[in-house]
Order: sequence, then C-alpha cells, then structure tokens
Amino acid sequence: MVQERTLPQFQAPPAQISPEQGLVLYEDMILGRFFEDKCAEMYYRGKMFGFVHLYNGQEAVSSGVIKSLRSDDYVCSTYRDHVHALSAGVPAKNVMAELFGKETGCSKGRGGSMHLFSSEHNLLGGFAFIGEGIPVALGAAFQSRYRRDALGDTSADQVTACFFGDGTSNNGQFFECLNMAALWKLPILFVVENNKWAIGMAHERATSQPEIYKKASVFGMPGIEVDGMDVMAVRAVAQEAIARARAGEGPTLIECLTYRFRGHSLADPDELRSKAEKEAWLARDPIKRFEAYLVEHNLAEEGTLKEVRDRIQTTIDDALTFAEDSPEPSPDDLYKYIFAED
Amino acid sequence: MVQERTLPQFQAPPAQISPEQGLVLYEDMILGRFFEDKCAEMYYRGKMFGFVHLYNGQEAVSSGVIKSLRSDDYVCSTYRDHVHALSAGVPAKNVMAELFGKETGCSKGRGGSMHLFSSEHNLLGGFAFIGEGIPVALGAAFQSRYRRDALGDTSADQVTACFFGDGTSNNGQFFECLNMAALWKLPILFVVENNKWAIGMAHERATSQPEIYKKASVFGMPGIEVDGMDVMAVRAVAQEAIARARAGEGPTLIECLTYRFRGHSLADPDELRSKAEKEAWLARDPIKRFEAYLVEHNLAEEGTLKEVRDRIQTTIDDALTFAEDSPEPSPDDLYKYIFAED
Amino acid sequence: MAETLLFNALREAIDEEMGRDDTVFVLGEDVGVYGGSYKVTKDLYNKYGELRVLDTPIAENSFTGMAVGAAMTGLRPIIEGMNMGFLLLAFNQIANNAGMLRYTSGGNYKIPMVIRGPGGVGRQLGAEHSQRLEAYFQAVPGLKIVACSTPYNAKGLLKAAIRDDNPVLFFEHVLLYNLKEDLPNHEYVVPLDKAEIVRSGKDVTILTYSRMRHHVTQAVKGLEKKGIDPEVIDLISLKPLDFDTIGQSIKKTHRVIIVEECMKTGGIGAEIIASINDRYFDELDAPVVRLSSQDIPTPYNGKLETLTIVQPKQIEAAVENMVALKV
Amino acid sequence: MAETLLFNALREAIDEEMGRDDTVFVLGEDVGVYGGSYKVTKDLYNKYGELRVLDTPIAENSFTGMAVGAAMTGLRPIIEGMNMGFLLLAFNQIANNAGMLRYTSGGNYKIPMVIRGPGGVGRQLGAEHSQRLEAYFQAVPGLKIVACSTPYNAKGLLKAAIRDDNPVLFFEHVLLYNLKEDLPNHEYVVPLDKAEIVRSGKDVTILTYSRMRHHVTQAVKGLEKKGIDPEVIDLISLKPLDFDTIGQSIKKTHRVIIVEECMKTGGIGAEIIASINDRYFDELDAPVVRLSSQDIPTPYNGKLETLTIVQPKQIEAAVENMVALKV
Ligand SMILES: Cc1ncc(C[n+]2csc(CCOP(=O)(O)OP(=O)(O)O)c2C)c(N)n1
Ligand SMILES: Cc1ncc(C[n+]2csc(CCOP(=O)(O)OP(=O)(O)O)c2C)c(N)n1
Ligand SMILES: [Mg+2]
Ligand SMILES: [Mg+2]
Repeated sequence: MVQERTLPQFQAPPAQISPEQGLVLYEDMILGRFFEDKCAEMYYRGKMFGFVHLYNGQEAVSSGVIKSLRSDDYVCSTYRDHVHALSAGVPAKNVMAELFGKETGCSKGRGGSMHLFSSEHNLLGGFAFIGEGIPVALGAAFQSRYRRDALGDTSADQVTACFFGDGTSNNGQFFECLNMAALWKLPILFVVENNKWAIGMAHERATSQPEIYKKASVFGMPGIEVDGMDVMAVRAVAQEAIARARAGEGPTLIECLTYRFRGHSLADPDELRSKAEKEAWLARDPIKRFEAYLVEHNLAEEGTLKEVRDRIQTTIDDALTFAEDSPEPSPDDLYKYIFAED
Repeated sequence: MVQERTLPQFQAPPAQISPEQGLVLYEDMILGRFFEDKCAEMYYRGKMFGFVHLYNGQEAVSSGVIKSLRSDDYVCSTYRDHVHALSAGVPAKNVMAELFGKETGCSKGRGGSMHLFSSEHNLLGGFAFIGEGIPVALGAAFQSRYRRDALGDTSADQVTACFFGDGTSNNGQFFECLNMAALWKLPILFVVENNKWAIGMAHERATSQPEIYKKASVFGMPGIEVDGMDVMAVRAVAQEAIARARAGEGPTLIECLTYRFRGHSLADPDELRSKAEKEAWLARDPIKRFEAYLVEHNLAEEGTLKEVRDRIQTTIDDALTFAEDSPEPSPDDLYKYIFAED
Repeated sequence: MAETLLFNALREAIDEEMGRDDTVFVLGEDVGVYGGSYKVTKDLYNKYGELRVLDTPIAENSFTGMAVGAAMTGLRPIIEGMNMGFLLLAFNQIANNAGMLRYTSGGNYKIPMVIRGPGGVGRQLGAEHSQRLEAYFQAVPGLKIVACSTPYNAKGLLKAAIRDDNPVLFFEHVLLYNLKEDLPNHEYVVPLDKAEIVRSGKDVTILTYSRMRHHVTQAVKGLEKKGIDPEVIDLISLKPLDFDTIGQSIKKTHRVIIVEECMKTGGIGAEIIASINDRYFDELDAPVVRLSSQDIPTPYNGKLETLTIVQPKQIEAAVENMVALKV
Repeated sequence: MAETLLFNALREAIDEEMGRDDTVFVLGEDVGVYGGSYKVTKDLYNKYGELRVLDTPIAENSFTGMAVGAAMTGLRPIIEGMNMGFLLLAFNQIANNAGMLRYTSGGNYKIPMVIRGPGGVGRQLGAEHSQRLEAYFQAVPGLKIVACSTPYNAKGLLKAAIRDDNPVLFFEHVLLYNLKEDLPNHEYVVPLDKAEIVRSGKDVTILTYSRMRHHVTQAVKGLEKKGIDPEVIDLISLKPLDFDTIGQSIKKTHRVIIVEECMKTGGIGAEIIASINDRYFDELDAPVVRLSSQDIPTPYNGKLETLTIVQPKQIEAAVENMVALKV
C-alpha cells in the first residue's frame, strides 16, 4: 500500500451551522446509509438485479455538497447515484421503485440503478458510462449562463454540481470540460469523490499525479482538497464554490478524499483492498464523526439523533413496501419514451 | 489582438553545432520551405486537390526535433505532415507523388496530403483527425519500452516524436496520453506546435490557460517552452528530451511558439489574422534567422548556402517531374490493402 | 423567389429559427468568428453574439455532451460538425445520451437537438474526410436521421429539424453546398419524415438520397431518351424510412434500384432491402438492385475515388438492365 | 478432454498465444491485478508481468489508439473492453485507425489486434451495458467481426483472431461466460471466416449467432418434436459473412429465418437479407423472416427486457409458421 495522503485539517466552528441545518445534514446522511444497506440486503436476497453500486462511506460528500445547493440547482451523477438522487430530493420510494424496475420508479423502471433521473428535482442522471455525465452537466451550467447572459434573465443563477470518481479523472472528457468551464466561466462544481479505487485499480496505478485537485491549476481554475469524511468540511468548501459560481465567477474543482465501505458493486468480491486500509477508513465513518460533532457542540442530543434514525428507518421500510407493491410497466408501453411525442 | 507571449530567449553558443550539422539543418529547412511553396503553386494551378495544409514558417520545429532523432526513432504527424515526412527522410519525390495520388507515392496514392505514411522511415502517419495520432504515437513508444523491459531487448531504446497543434491541446486524447506516458515513463516527446491559431480559432479563445507547456506539470512531466522560430533552440531542447527518453526517464512536453506563414489550408481565405501579427512573425522567419546564425558564427558561407538552395530546388523540380510522370494506381487494385494479405 | 445557394438556404433556416426562438443556438468549431467552414453560419456571430453562436475548442465528445445537457435543460442546440466524420469522436454522446437518454430516463427529459454538417465523399479529401456516417448511426435507437439534397429541402428540413423535440442527425453533402435554386419568399417547413417523389414513373423505383439524387437525375435523362420511365424517390428521412411512399411506388413498379453513397455492407440500402423483404416481398418482380459505394476507405487518387462511388452511367445501365429483363 | 467454462476457454486461448508469441499482450481496464471483470485474464498478470498484462486508466479512446500504434510497430495487442459498450468512446480509433489505416497508408502498415469483451443483453444491466455493437461497426471497412458462442469455438476463434494480421472485433456474450464444454487436450484453432453448421436439416435455414444460438437450440427441441427439421447455422463471422455455407443451405431449404440479438434497424440481419437478395433471390420460396431485438434501448425492467429480445417460443412459432406456409 502506498503512503496514505494526509487529510487536510478542518476545524468547523460550531457557529457555522444551526441545529436545524445540522439535523438536515444528519438526516440526509442517515437516509443515504440506510437506503444503501437496504439495497445490499435486497440484492443478496435475490430481489434486486443488475449492477448495483453503493455509496456507503461517502455520504459526507453528497450531503455536504447537495444540501448546500438550492432546489433549482442541478445535480449530475454517475452509476453510483442512489444517494446523490436522495440528497437532491428524489423520494426514497421512487428511487427504490426504480431499483425494482417499477413503473413508479423515478425513471419509470426503464433506467435502473445506474440510470436514475428526475427532471422534477433537476437530477440530470444517472450515467452508466465513465465521464459521460461531465459534459452533460457542463451543458446544464452553460444553459444557466446562456439564460442569464444571452437571454438577459437575471434570475438564471442556477449552479450545477457534477460528481464523479478518481478513476474518471483520467478520462479525456474531464479535461475537456475543465477547459470549457473555465474558459466560459460556467457555474459548475466538479466534485471528484476520490475513494482511492476504480474497481480494482488503485488510483496511484492509474495516474501519474494522484493529487487531482491540483489539475485545476493549469486551467486557471481553483482546485481544492477536502476531507471527504467530514461533512462540515465538505459543506464549507461547497458553499464557497457555489457562491462563486452563482456570482458568475466560474467553476471550481473539489477533490473529496473519501472511501467506499463496500466493494465496487455488489458483484465485486473486493479482494484487493487491504484490511488495514479498510479499517483505517472505517474508523473515519462520516456519520459517526458528524454525530460526535453535533453532540459535542450541543447542536443535537443523542435522543434526537435516534429519532432521526428511527424516522428514516420507517422511510426506508415504506419505500421498500412501496417499491414491492408498485406495478411493473405495461408491456404495451414497450415503445413509449423513445421519442418526445410518445 | 491579445498581448503576444514573450518568446523565451536562447543564445546558442556556436560550438553547439558543427558546420556539417548546421548544413544538415539548413538543407532540411530549405527542403521543407521549397517543397511547400511548390505545393502551393501546384494547387493554385489546379494540379493538386483535396485539403492541403502547408508548413511554411514552422520549419525550425520539424528540423530541430526530427533531425535530432536517430533513423530508427519514430515520427507521428497530423494533416500538416509534408515537412515532418521530409525531415524523417521520406524522399521528396515520394511525398510529391502522394500529393498527386500516384502509385509511387509514399502511401501509394491512397492516402493523399493528410495521410502520409512510410514504414521504411518509421513515419507513423499522417493523421487527418485532430489528436488521433497522439495515442498512436504513444503505442509506438510503448512498444519500445515493451521490447526493452518485457522482452529484454536492450537495443530497444527508440524514441517517438509526436507533433500536433495548439488547438489539439484542448482535446481529451492529449491529456489521456500525457497521463499514460508519464505513468509508464514512455520514451516520447509531445511536441506542440503552437502557431496561435486552430483554423479561425485564436488559441486564447479556445483555452482557459494558453501556456500549454505548463500542463505537463500536473502529470509530473517536464514541460518546456521554446522559441519555435529558432532551430538551434528547438534542437537543444529536443536533444535533451530525447536523451531523457532514451535513458528511460520518460516523456517531455515541448511547446514550440511558432507561426504558419500561410492560411490554415490552401482553401482558407485567412481573413482573421491581423496584418500586424503576420508581419511580426514573418520578421522571425526561422530560415533567415538560421542563415544569419550560420554566417555570423562562420559555420557556413553565403555561397555554400546558395549551393544548398540550388540543389534543393533541383530536388524539388525532380520530385515534381517524378510525380507527374508516375503512373496512377491500377483500377484493378481498388481492393488492395484492405487486409494484410492483400 | 430568390435564387439561393444551398449553404445559404441552411444559413437562412438557422437565422430564421434563431430569430423565432431564442433558445436556439449554434455550437461547434469555427462557427462563430470564422462563420463556419462552409459559411453556413456566416455573420450570425455578429448578429446573435458569442453565446448563441458558440465557438468551441476541438473537443467533439464533450461539446456534444454539453449540447445534450443544454437540450435537457430547455435549450435547442444545433451542433455543427465541421465535417460530420469528426463526430465519430462523439459517438458515445450521440448514441447513449442524445439517442437513448430519453428512453432510459423513462421520459424525464427530451433532447431537442440537431447535429448537422457536411458528410459524403468530396473531391479527393482522403478517407477520413469522406465518411458516410449514416451507416454507422442508423442502428442507434431514438435518433432521427435526415439527408438534404436541394436548397429547397435543405432549408425546410433544417427548420423542421430545429423545431423537432428529438435529436436529429442532419446530413448535408460537401459537394452540394453550391447548388442553386429559387426559394419561396414565404416561410416554409418540410416534414422530416416524408420521402420526396422527384419524378413519377412506372417502370422502376429508384430510391436514393443526398448527392446520389443528382447522379440519378443525370442518369434519368439518358433513360428518358431510351423511352424508360423510372420513378425517382429521394428518401430524405433515412431513419425512419418513409414506407408509405416507398411501398406505394413498389406496388406500382414492382422493381427497385437503390442508389446510395454509403458503403454496401451495413448501409442504408441493406436496411431498405430488408424492410422491403419484410413488407413487399410478393410485390417484387426481381431482386432489388443495390448500387452502393465500394466497401473500402475512400482512396485519395481521383480515379480510384471515382470508381469507389456510383456513377450515372452505372445507374443508367442498371435500370436498363432491369427493365430489359422485364420484357 | 477437460470440462471448461467459456471464460476459461478464452483465458486458455490468451495464455497459450502469449506463451507462443511474446509480442502478444493484453491491455484494458482491470485486466491485470484484478484479473478481468469476467476473469478472462485471471492470474496472467502474475505469469506475464505488468507490461504484457497492462492495467490501463479509464481512457478507452487513447488506449485503443495506443494499441493501434503498438500493432503498427510489431506487437500484437489484445484489448479487453470491460464491456464492449465502453468502446463507443473509441469509435474513432477503431474505425479510422484500426479499420482504415492499412488501406489509407497504401499497405505501409498492418494492424494485428484483437478487441474483445462482453457484449449483448445481460440480466437487467440497463441500456448502456446491454449494447450490441456489431450493428454499429459492421459498415466499417477493414475490420473483421466475430462472435463466439461456445467454449469450444470461443477458444479456437480467439486463438485464430490473435494470430490474424488484421484488426478483429471479437464479441463474447455476457451471459455465456459460464457455459461448460469438454475441450480437446490438443491445440486447435477455429477459422475466423467459417460459419458453423450447428444442426443439419432440410426444412428451413436458421441463421443466428452468439447467445441467440442457444435460444435457437432450445426452439429446435420443440420443433423436432413436431417433426420439423431445421438447419441451424451459427454465423460466427459477422463480417465478412460466410456466404458459401449460407448459400448452400438456402439452396437446400429455400427458406430463411434470422435470429439476432441486435436491434432490427441496420442490424446484422439487414445485411444478410440484402446479401441474400443480391445472390439468392430466386432460391427463396418466401420472404426471409427477421427476428431481432426491438428497436429500443434495453429497458431495465426484467419483463420489458425479456420482451425486447427474441425468445425461444417466438422462434418456434416463426419456424412453424414458415413451414406451414410451405404446404
Ligand atoms: C466508459 C466506461 N469505461 C469503463 C466503465 C467501467 N467502470 C465502471 S465504474 C469504473 C471505475 C470508476 O472508478 P471511479 O471513477 O474512481 O469511481 P468509483 O466507482 O470509485 O466511484 C469502471 C472502470 C464504464 N462504466 N464506462
Ligand atoms: C477530430 C477533428 N476535429 C476537427 C478537425 C478539423 N480541423 C482540422 S485542423 C483544425 C485546427 C487544428 O489546429 P491546431 O491543433 O492548432 O493545428 P494547426 O492546424 O494550427 O497546425 C481543425 C479544427 C479535425 N481534422 N479533426
Ligand atoms: Mg474511485
Ligand atoms: Mg495551431
């Protein structure tokens, strides 16, 4: 194992967040965690199929970034998209139903785990192929600028947050889009979730320069490294980047150092990551850490947190029931949705 | 017009080069210049067709880099490839014949101006599409390393020089290949001929960071800026990069600041570049400059240089005669060369 | 009526649609300041500004994906492929995102975008600049594929494509930009999904598109002199094919010749023949004749290039031959 | 004889060829340390080292181009597309460089490379992971396209593909990796250009490939019980098609059914029908029947997915119907 990167230190002053905001973040992280745990259960029980990529361990990134956005901002994800969708406001029941391929799924059962969409929540996808979501996110960001500067709509200050992994940062689309975003000062956050692995490929074996945030520099774009296991740290960085983007000052590249607690997908035997590495990162569990922070700073009591967990457990159970009880798409609709008129 | 970049200063001590070497470079630059002038003449006289991209003004790059290579090294070019082919040793007559679509052309008349190939001279192409030659060059460089390190052939120390333009440096393949070359320490030179324009697109309008050589830094690769109008400067930089590559120390990115004295292709009206800009760069004509250098340092006399020019003029005239007199490919061979067995 | 060159007809279409709907914008290499390699966007940069006529870096895959994202969020991008061949670099974005995303998203998003530019075999442009991508893209679900062939249909079809709520691959031909035609002064739109009957006839149905329409027209002159009366149909829509028009013609002539510029294997003609087999097998008096380009990369040499694509004389001979067999 | 799983048959082929010729190497995502997503290169990294089993970054277009360059300079790369769909990102390198460069270079270079990996519709993998690229690539000149379907032919064909001096697109099927078969202990190679007669018969010719071969085999069981005697041909080579074998069969049965997993429009079946039209029109007693996947992105929902691809019952019905019409 190569030398671990030292995580940047971040001391969040308690005043940075209100108790209410703290609970919003906490609830969102718990929702993500419980949702994924339920998926694993369903998959292993043979009730869910296809490739399913879980997000456990990375919750601080999704919650820290997306909960700092406005509801009319845009979110663009990858195949590891359940939790981004939940943070963006897509109801758990519609995400779960999608994973069951039901008509009530957010993609009407047509997409599945890797293709979550919700125009209502400005969730652009759900992209199964590496890197292909980055240009799409760029397009949403371009659209905001277009409305503001070409059409004169001063209210068009939406920001787009685009998520992807360390492995994806070696793909050409990443660089092409950094360039265009910086060149045209587009309101976009490139959020790299560096979880150290791309399936079985250790990040250091795939890149000649593992510090991804530094790549921003040669595009004249700010690049920031953040402890991706600390939701307060991610939130602080995200808020600043969002403010810059909204003010028309352009894009930011944010590299979140994080870790996935499970294999790449539920089909991955996960034999290559060392026990020591896994344990070191499990000890940084972003949820435990945030619980401690909330309690320590008197932002919430353990009892309140437990209430949140119980409530979310119910949400997940309801989502499952909803998904299981929902109807399958009708065979008559096999050709629906190919064209806009369908 | 944006502020011109200041060209890096380079003072070549005369001892850097022998009179013989000086004449080799001079002859190569003259060959490139006269060849292209003849192409323009043929095109305007309606004797040459297709898209023809000339190299006038950039000769110091081709001669400075390729004449520093060994004959068993590899060269990879673009659609602006005539002069790279000549520097690589492809006889002028076979290049000219190719432009006339003749069977004696280096690509047997099948390729044309944008598709020059010569396996005999390790010229990998002639690539008509932006950036697509970069991975191919990477493959040749990988092959050298493979032979040396996987097959134990210690003589396999060939270096690959890969040429492309400023506009191409915004394409994903450029970045993908920088990464792989640095990661695997491949013996390759990425030579960017920054002539400030990509057809009608000014470099500054296409990139968020115009200093291309700096992009190497985030791949852990040396990046060097050089006055591309000074063959001695290019040569010095190339020699160092080649030595590093040959020694197994990996790739180098070289940005040559240069200028094309003609339009993008012979079909380009060239209306966008300002007169002032053109004149400023014409004043830096690499051939005039090198002539002055040779004479000033007593490396050659004007009479010798004139002899070279006369000889090359004859070479070009002979090449033209050869091309015109050569046979067309036979219609019976329409299907030849599709498969290796043909 | 105003005599208009084909490239200007396209330009007018874009200009009119941009004037009509301010969510319409153009992007691509050199579309702005330079005015487009074939001048289809000339001066629009000055008229509409740098965001609505956006000069992009040379990054086809990403700017195509960007257009998809812009379309998903309510704009109507027109991508100019400086040469359509360059869009091979954007194959993934065109197939997976432009073509399939609406379906995969269960109808969450629509993707109104046009991808247009010059395709086809020009004059000694070499293999890579002489592509006929319609064959590569025809199997992609969710795409409409259109080929224009005259100034009149170029203008009307492009306007329709821009208004269409689906992704449209719109092929122009590098050798047709300077065709001239009198165009109506009033506004008009040509439907994307209707084949055009270029010439009514009874002896044989000739199906063609793009530049080959003009090779067919030339051949027809010779055929008329010999008393042969072919029906000529310009397919216009390469996907979906207009089988109403095609079928009616087959029921009349019972003989079909396809003249296409794409390569034979896996080309548009292959799908036409298969569809005719599916639908009109019993109407055929003879096998369909497929005149396609040779299955080779386009050679640079002018004579080989000419041999690679179908020439009017070959069309004439094939029709004559087919009609003779009838007797 | 040793009972071998299909993925291991492929692994043996690669191992044997790498042992035989040290210019053969494998590259792709997770082919090395991880041993390949479907374990086709398991342990080869330890045996041959990191250069001969090269783990690449996720950069399909560039590593494919890199393989082209390595092939031009004397190596014999085998690219693993972790899923063949990802190679849409490398379309340009595959078409323009792997496919066309030899021709365009006037024979200066040959490009011996294999591009292999899983394609086809799996089990609820969603649209992008359920591609059938053979339709997109079949029009590219200079490529050979092969689809394996059993452990036996997988091994022998892959060995032949590696030895071939041309670029070969080699399709495996994501649902066939665990097929088992006894393989000979001696070395063997299966020619790339020969279709395989799976079952001789006289009533109708069924042309199929890849996983659909097994759907056909299932259908045939039912048909046999009904006294129907179909000839089943696994095409193996999708480009070029083996018309010697296909033609002989048509001359015997005069009836053809194509069963393919690719989409109907512009699929392999379209080209087959067109070629049959060109060559054997008069031999046909009935239109060719084309059973293809629906022309839609593969839906995730299991039931819709099942409806999207051809099922054995549909094959049975189609054959019965065709044979019945004969009477
Ligand atoms: C174009 C493309 N190539 C390859 C893949 C297969 N693949 C899926 S996920 C993955 C690794 C991605 O790693 P990273 O970007 O670090 O994201 P993570 O999975 O760690 O979140 C790969 C190679 C793909 N989906 N798309
Ligand atoms: C993939 C691709 N996209 C676009 C083009 C069209 N094109 C040819 S040259 C060129 C400009 C290239 O500029 P640069 O890289 O600076 O090289 P230069 O021509 O200045 O030498 C463009 C856009 C192409 N050939 N290939
Ligand atoms: Mg990762
Ligand atoms: Mg340039």
